[in-house]
Amino acid sequence: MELNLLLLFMIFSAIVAVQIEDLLSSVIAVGAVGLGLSLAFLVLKAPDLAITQLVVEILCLIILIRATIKKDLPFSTSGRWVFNTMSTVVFVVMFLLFAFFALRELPRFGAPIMRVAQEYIATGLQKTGAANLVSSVILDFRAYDTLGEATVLFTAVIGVLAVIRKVGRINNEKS
Amino acid sequence: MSEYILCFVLFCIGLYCVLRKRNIIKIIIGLGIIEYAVNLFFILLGYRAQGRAPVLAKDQAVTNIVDPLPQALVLTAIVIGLAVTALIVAIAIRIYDKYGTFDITKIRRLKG
Amino acid sequence: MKILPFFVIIPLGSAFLISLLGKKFKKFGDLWANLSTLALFGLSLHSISLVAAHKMLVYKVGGWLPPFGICMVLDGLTSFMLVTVNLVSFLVTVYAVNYMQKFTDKAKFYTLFMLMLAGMHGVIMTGDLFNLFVFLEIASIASYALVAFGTEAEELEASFKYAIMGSVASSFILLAIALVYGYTSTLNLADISLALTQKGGGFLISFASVLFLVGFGLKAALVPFHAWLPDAHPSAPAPISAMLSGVLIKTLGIYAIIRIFFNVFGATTTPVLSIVMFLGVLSMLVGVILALSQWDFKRLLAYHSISQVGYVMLGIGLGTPLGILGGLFHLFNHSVFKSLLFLGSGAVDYSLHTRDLQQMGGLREKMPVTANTNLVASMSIAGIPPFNGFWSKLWIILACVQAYIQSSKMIYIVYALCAIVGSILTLASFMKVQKYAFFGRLNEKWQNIKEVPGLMQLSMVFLALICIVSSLLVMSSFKPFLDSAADALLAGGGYQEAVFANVK
Amino acid sequence: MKNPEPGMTLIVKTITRLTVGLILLYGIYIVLHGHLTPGGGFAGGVIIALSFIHLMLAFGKETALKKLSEARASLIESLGAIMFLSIGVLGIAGGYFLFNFFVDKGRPFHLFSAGTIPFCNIAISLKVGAGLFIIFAALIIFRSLGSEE
Repeated sequence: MELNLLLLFMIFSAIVAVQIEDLLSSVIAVGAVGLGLSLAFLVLKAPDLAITQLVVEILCLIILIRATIKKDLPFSTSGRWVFNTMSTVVFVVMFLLFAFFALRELPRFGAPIMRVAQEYIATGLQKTGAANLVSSVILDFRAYDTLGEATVLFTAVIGVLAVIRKVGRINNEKS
Repeated sequence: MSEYILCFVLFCIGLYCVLRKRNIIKIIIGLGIIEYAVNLFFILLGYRAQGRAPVLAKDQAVTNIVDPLPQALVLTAIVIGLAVTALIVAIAIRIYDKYGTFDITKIRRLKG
Repeated sequence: MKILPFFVIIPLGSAFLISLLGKKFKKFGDLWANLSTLALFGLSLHSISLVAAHKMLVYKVGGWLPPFGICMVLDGLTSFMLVTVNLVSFLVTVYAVNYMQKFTDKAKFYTLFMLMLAGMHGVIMTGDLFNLFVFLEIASIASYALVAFGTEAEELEASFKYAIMGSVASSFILLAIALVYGYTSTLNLADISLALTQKGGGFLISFASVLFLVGFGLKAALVPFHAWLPDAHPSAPAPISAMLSGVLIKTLGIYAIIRIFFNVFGATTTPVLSIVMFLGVLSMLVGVILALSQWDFKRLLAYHSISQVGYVMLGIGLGTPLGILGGLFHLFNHSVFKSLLFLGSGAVDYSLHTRDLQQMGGLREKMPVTANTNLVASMSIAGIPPFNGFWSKLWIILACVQAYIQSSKMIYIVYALCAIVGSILTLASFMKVQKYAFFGRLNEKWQNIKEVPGLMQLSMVFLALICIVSSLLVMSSFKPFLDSAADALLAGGGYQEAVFANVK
Repeated sequence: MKNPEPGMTLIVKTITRLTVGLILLYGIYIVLHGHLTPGGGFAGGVIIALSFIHLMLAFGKETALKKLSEARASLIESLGAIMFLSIGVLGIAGGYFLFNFFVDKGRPFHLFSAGTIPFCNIAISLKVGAGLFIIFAALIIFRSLGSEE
């Protein structure tokens, strides 16, 4: 029951984040959604993710606030984009309708068919020696994923440094 | 079932924000909301009623454990979301530096 | 058997090394990148012989059995894609040695290039759904940063648009993976198809396949989602737009669609194939029509990429053996001649500093090598007989006619006609390029331009040779290379038995 | 008017002097106990990066960069990445890529107990921490250049 309340809180603050005019307050509203998500992870018995989500959320907020500090111009939506709004709303409603029919076929909430996870739980401790099953899944059963993961962050760092550098092209004036 | 639907509603709010809004920072915020919704949906799939966190204690036989696999995947997805957001914010700052505005209707030097 | 993980270890290791040592030793980046791409090209040729020897190889990463750990799969289709990717990437690194002198910070360029290569190899090799998503993200993030490498205003805007549409597509793909995991609660591709055969796909699987089609369709720039490609590819530096058009949209888009829909979801029954074919024909026509009105050299080539991707999707969407063979052969050909065209446009940009066709004229005398290699590439993309483009387009059109004869549905004839019309319009568009850029009177502004440096010429000549030589693939001696790739797809559901049989 | 010395007011500085050490210690704890308690390489690495960012926000750019200059941070990051890849390649000696080779040495529930998992955790936290610090330093340095023009 409290999960539904938490989800409603997140949806409400997401709507606030989308509709509000001032940039800084919409960034704060997204922070509220992120922290609500971290609470939801706690309720859903995922402590690992709660810590990671909380900390990543703080970092995301700092980066976003850094981008909007003295740059929030008077925000004006001049022309009403009527066609654009209508097509987006129709697309979203269609998407939700199909999603509703698809979700009915999923196993009931709270009763997952743990075809592969049963093995992780049963033999996780003695095969990998790690008490934290999530760490054993991340770093041993699916270590290849985490190698890819570390590379994603490495790529993002090199990408940011490549984008941020002041002069990109040496335009030596020839002919 | 209601949790899944609410999670999809959150996804649609993020999608609406990305497709509809004209300010770059709002689009980045929409992307963040989409990533939150997808990560939440993954964990909702792995939840077990009256389940226990997947951390084994020293001398307790824990029976009803939650599914650890989606948690491992969502840990990866959270850090991917952070990496993409950081790169897009860097590009947005450079765009603001060059164009002087965050409004995508005014950033139209490319034709077509 | 042991060489499978080295397809990912070599690019990753060299990326980390180049980022570590690239600043101190100026020449280290060039040397190391060329060395590792050459080694990868050799390994991929070796992988063909491995596949010829024992049809499928499964490598258990970390020593765990497939459903519990991640496995790497090497079958006909994988080795075919590896050869295509490594051939183009080796020649592009040779080209980039000279071209990238116009940009600052070459070490970061090579690091991002090797990371994109590692991402593509990860996507091709993996036998696990979520792993495919992670490596897809690596390749995408590296390509976002590479598009914005020459930090000008247009490039930043194009890269921003590309990054936003790319991450929306990735979120759709992740949502589809979550739905499939919820339904089958396993992530290994072979295990999913096993669970689906037992459980039978309901409405959820068709909803997930629509999400996959939207996500991967956006990465492959099929028509309704092609808006980012005409901005992203021209603004990237030339070697990168050659890699993007030649290989990236194929591995992240087309390879992922055909692997998931043929081998995992068993596409032959569901209507997905007809949707794929329809999107293919749509992008074929829209791409070439939009290209006719372009005057920017690289934007014109980018629009042609969309239409040629449409040919490949039409070929593979037919599902018949000849159609798949034609589609895969066209995928290989398109990688070769499209990257040659982009390298040629980069060479023109390197010496003239402009991409506008109207200002060019009569470059043949001043830049003979670039002009001739570009001529060869334009001939093969337009489908002139002796060159490779003709054979693959012929196979696709014949496959359409064959499908019409078997099922006598009028739609296949319409598709065949669209293919022919598209080919004629492509020929017209490239005649325009040749006339304005290379033939005719030399514009007086370009009196003292000189030919591009040696290494750029070498890679362009080598690609042009491949354009001519690869039409030999039609003959029976080289055909098994293509046949093994087509059989991997035609096996469809057989993929799961082969994976479980081969895991030792 | 930019206040004379960089960083925030005195109150923030004194509190930061107290808390930065604790945050760093907590981050290192999360990394080392990654395989026993919740948290791990990623969460710990981000906490370590946050402690440096906290320092940078409170004391301004120069003092933080004295502590960990950008060149040294990118060195640490590449070393962390190579360390993780070499643990994977060492696994090949034990049979398969990323193979957990000495798993049976430690007893469960003890600090050195899960084979290569703690070392992978340390490698990842080095990488994540240094990488995120570089991203933040790059954004800050870019802004200060931007504002002076």
